[in-house]
Amino acid sequence: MARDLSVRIGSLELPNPLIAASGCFGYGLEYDEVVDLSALGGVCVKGLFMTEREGHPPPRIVETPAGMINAIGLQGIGVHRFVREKLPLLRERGARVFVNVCGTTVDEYVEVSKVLSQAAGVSALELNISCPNIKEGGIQFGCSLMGTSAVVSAVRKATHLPIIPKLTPNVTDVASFARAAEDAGADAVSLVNTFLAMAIDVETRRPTITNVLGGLSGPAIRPIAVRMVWECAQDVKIPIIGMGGITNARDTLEFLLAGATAVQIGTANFVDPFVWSKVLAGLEDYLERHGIDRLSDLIGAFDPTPPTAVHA
Amino acid sequence: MARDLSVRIGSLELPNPLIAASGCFGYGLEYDEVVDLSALGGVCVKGLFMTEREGHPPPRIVETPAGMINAIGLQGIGVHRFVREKLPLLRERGARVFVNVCGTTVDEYVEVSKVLSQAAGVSALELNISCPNIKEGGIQFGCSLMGTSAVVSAVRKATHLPIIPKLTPNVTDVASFARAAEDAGADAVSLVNTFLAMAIDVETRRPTITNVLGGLSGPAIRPIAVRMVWECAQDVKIPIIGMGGITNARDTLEFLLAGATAVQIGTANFVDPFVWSKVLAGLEDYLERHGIDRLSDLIGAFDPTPPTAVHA
Amino acid sequence: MPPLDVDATVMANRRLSRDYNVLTLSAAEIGTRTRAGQFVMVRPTGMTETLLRRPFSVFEIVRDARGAPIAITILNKRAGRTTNRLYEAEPGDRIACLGPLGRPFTAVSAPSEAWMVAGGVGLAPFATLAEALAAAGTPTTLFYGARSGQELFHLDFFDRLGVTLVLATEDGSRGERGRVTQPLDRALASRAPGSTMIYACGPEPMLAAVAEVAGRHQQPCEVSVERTMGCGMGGCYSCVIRVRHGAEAARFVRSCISGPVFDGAEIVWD
Amino acid sequence: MPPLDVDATVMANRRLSRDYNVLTLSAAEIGTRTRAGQFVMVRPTGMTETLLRRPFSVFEIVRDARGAPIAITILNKRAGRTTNRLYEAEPGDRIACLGPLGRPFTAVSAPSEAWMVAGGVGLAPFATLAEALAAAGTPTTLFYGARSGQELFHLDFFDRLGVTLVLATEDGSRGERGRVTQPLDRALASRAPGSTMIYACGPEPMLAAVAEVAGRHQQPCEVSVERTMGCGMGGCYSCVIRVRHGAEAARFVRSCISGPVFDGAEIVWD
Ligand SMILES: Cc1cc2nc3c(=O)[nH]c(=O)nc-3n(C[C@H](O)[C@H](O)[C@H](O)COP(=O)(O)OP(=O)(O)OC[C@H]3O[C@@H](n4cnc5c(N)ncnc54)[C@H](O)[C@@H]3O)c2cc1C
Ligand SMILES: Cc1cc2nc3c(=O)[nH]c(=O)nc-3n(C[C@H](O)[C@H](O)[C@H](O)COP(=O)(O)OP(=O)(O)OC[C@H]3O[C@@H](n4cnc5c(N)ncnc54)[C@H](O)[C@@H]3O)c2cc1C
Ligand SMILES: Cc1cc2nc3c(=O)[nH]c(=O)nc-3n(C[C@H](O)[C@H](O)[C@H](O)COP(=O)(O)O)c2cc1C
Ligand SMILES: Cc1cc2nc3c(=O)[nH]c(=O)nc-3n(C[C@H](O)[C@H](O)[C@H](O)COP(=O)(O)O)c2cc1C
Ligand code: FES
Ligand code: FES
Repeated sequence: MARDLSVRIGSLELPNPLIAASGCFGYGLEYDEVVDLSALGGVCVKGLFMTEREGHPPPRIVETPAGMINAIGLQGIGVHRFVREKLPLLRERGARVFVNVCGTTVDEYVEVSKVLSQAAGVSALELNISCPNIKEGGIQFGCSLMGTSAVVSAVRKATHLPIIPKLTPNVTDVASFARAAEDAGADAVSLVNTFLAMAIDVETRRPTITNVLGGLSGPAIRPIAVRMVWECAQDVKIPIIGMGGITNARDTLEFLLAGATAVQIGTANFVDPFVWSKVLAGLEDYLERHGIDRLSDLIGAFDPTPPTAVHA
Repeated sequence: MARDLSVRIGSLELPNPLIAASGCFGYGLEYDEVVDLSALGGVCVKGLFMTEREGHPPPRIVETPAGMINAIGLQGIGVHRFVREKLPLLRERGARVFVNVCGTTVDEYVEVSKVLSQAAGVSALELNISCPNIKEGGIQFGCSLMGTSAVVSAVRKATHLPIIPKLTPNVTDVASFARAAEDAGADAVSLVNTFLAMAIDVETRRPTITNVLGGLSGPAIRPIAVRMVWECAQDVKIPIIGMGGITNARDTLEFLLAGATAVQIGTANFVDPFVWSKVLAGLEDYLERHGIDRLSDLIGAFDPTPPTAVHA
Repeated sequence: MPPLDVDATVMANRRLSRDYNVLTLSAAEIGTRTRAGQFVMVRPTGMTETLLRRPFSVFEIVRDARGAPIAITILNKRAGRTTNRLYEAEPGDRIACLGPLGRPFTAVSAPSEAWMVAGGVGLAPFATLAEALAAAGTPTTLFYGARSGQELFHLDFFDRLGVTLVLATEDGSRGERGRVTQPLDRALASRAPGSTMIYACGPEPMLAAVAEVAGRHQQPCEVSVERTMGCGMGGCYSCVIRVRHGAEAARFVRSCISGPVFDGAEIVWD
Repeated sequence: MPPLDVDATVMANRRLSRDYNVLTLSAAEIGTRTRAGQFVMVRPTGMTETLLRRPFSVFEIVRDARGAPIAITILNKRAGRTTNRLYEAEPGDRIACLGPLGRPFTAVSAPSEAWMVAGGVGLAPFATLAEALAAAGTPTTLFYGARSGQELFHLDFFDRLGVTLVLATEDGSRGERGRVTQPLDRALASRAPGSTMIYACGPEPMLAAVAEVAGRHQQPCEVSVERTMGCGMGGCYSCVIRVRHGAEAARFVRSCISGPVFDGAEIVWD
């Protein structure tokens, strides 16, 4: 029996809660041959500024226990080329396109958002105020409540599209940022972006990646990300898109139970680009085993009653 | 040829930089049969309040990818019983004893510190202002610059012993806390304590540990911890004791290169209580291979010059 | 004697059912030191899916013709990541094995009788205990309960040692249908108070029931508990259980060093 | 054709030296699709010490009597965690294998000659390329450099295909002492511009040198580069290399999808 996996983020209805995480799925078309893009809840494309960006010199990634550090530096083709070259193809394929919007100033976020609002085929704007890998913009907004409000309210005035600020985990109280975003008119929040991190090559005593610092993603961070989603879920009413180290249906459910309405998968897609259908099958199976008809019934269904110490 | 592994934390000379992390080595005596306590740089015992504490009901730990979450809740015998029952035995064994000092109020930190200052055989006080697992005290001081200053300066007035506030990683700017500690008279800082985290049993939809939230430790967090140590090392002059996911000599060197003068090992001791001699041998071997006489020459010796993208 | 960390080789893996297997590990030195009721902390070498070791009772001490230990076995039941891996282990695989750890059972001798009560994989500590009791000439009975007759293992072994067997299965496929505490309770009715040492290992609800039955019949009772353990050596405080000594207030004690064997009367069950 | 993810079984592991081995993987379908120069992203199943897959050239396509692919091999050189594991792999082990990926070499045919230049494990893509060239009847030479004669592998294979071999070793134990670019440079002196397609794979300094030599002699040149890859499919932007197309500004392109094979003249070397 088919179960209902659909979820709703404001006015957006997604067939299932799985969204490709920004920066982990190129512009989506790279995966055209192996993934039916229309079968995903959504595709969030790589962060875009107004103009092209070259990013950091390689090496840009290094593996760490159950995770990886990246400092890509937001290499990208800029919003205009995206709209011209990629968006029509994504539309053709029936993808629900989330665009990760970047800026070095509030104005740039607004400008990029305007361009995207005038283009056909964009489902939502994810405001990247949390990239740890660039000197200006990004995380500098995401680490200040005023910066967060400023970006969100400015973009709010400039677009009719759903806006989803993406929060950084590198703060003391992430829920306060979710509240600031909600108050400033966000339709949802997504979290977490990567954790600022570093790995040294002890043999050379030099960095492992050119930028020295980068962002940690992957299963290693999942327990912190789940905690943050749970904290935000208790504080805001708008939907939450959770992410950080999701590799399978179990992990997806952990985020949904903690209060996420949808999730993004990033690093795990590198390991297995066929992860999407496996997770969907796992979610179906869970609903089946537990006799639940609608996946959305599980959103926030975590019950904090302690487990027993006793193993049966 | 024997290499010099000794390091100096203020007035304290340690034969090597390896200190058993608080809460991961009981009161030290539990390991008496398998580890020569005098051969460690130091032994940091489980956090102590003025009085006994029962801690949280089990289950108290759960494993996560390359890490574990714990919410022990600072079960402990209180400072008086410690001084009476444990300290004399630790002294006999020649251990350099670091005591992890806890409090629910500034006064309690001062009281515990006073008791320990009057006892013989304590090398240093590590002020636990960063435990994520108790409702009052601990992290509430560690997450506010004023709280950090208040605890450190009050204890400073009450003791001649070296004081080492232990910083939480659950903040936006850890270096500002290191500075606050330095300004308030700390002799060193130690970091990181655990990351606030959570894991849900999706089959029962209930927590995996009774306290719901706990602290994440182990290799998973190492890249974030190394980054934080590096940030602090650039901002303060006092020595730094680094920790978070250290399992071997390579990991230890990563922290030293980033600017730590000594390190603590916690979770890895659970996996292998014989880890200490293995790490020491690994450090000797590294010095040998690199023709370096003194380990302390490597402290802060990280060179941020980018690596090449090219593999030879 | 201090525990050892042995990088043991899997010498044999005997699968008993779809869930249970017996692994023979080349950890002779640990075997030499082990007393009945003690455990080892185990981690398949190179297995990095999990970080921490897992506790297992020493099941058998395998000896050569002259009685010198040459290996130990563990009785493994699949429950999750490590136990699945141990089920699938092949001869030649390496398994890090730290032990022996913990407080053993207190063996009694005649005129006292020894009654062992095992539920499922709780059989594990009783092979070595039965040998110790047999060596001391103590009359011994094993009350052994499982889900079904197919999950009652190693009966020959106990038989050969002269242990009286009382069986119970949940599905009634062998022995009495239901809980093993039922025949235990009935049998105790005819025993003089203080005449019978009861040893129990199995799920905690069973242990609580056994402790209650023993108390009601005024028999001494030792139970071996299974709490989640992070280190097995007293380092982490993860494995606590609430215990009350005499008139003292109940408090959490570390079951890895104060146990896993406790006086059943002292445990405050959840 | 789209890449496949095959849960391949290790059919054989032939260790060639202390560092090199050839693994035969039951990934026939990938073999069918592979063109010379393409790669697979590989991860030993159940290996959780590392998270990401690692890129390997398809070395050989193993065929049955009727020429149908039945397996692929990879030529593996120990460099770290995954490559050590692949060195130690045993028949029966499972290895997830995603591919074929990337842009292949452009095969030329007579009157053009094909000169392949391999440094060390850079030999890997040239077995399949040599077969394709032999099938097209293209006169082919392999310039092959390694640390020592013991690390020159698979010479018979190329010999049988009629490939001319020019060898160089750093220690002079076989062929010319020194870099393989020396004989290459000398040999090109006698070739008409545009007459010789040069293919190179090996360490980047070697590739840069080959591209320079080729440019100087006005010969076309394709190089296969090895950048750290996170995904192999264009998803992560980790694998970039700076490339200049004609008059355009140089920019970072993803070597997994725009490469790994590039026009040597277009690469801006670090
Ligand atoms: C002193 C002692 C002796 C033991 N002796 C044996 C023995 O001889 N044979 C044997 O098969 N098992 C024994 N156990 C239980 C065994 O340790 C667990 O089954 C094992 O830790 C589960 O690990 P895992 O990686 O397979 O499961 P995980 O993947 O870690 O967890 C899977 C499930 O198992 C549960 N679990 C976690 N810890 C335990 C635990 N301590 N007991 C039961 N379930 C647990 C988890 O809650 C989870 O639901 C003993 C436990 C203790 C404390
Ligand atoms: C397109 C392509 C094809 C390749 N084909 C082959 C092949 O056929 N046979 C073969 O043996 N190797 C090949 N390589 C190199 C191989 O991918 C690396 O050796 C491997 O990724 C190292 O992984 P590891 O886990 O063993 O090392 P790690 O433990 O990850 O790292 C160990 C060391 O290897 C270095 N390293 C990391 N990535 C690479 C890399 N891409 N190349 C070289 N060194 C690296 C690290 O910097 C580190 O110093 C190829 C690489 C690419 C990009
Ligand atoms: C290589 C890489 C590139 C990324 N690029 C972006 C980006 O452009 N914009 C963004 O908001 N997040 C970016 N991220 C963060 C991811 O979208 C995601 O928040 C994070 O990786 C955590 O999820 P994961 O653990 O599933 O990967 C990137 C992550 C990785 C690993
Ligand atoms: C079970 C457990 C108990 C801990 N108890 C304490 C404690 O009492 N006081 C304290 O300051 N830190 C405590 N910590 C934190 C460790 O001292 C250390 O900061 C942290 O675990 C990171 O190091 P690691 O990754 O090497 O374990 C505890 C950690 C664990 C895992
Ligand atoms: S298991 Fe660590 S204290 Fe008992
Ligand atoms: S390896 Fe991910 S984009 Fe090339």
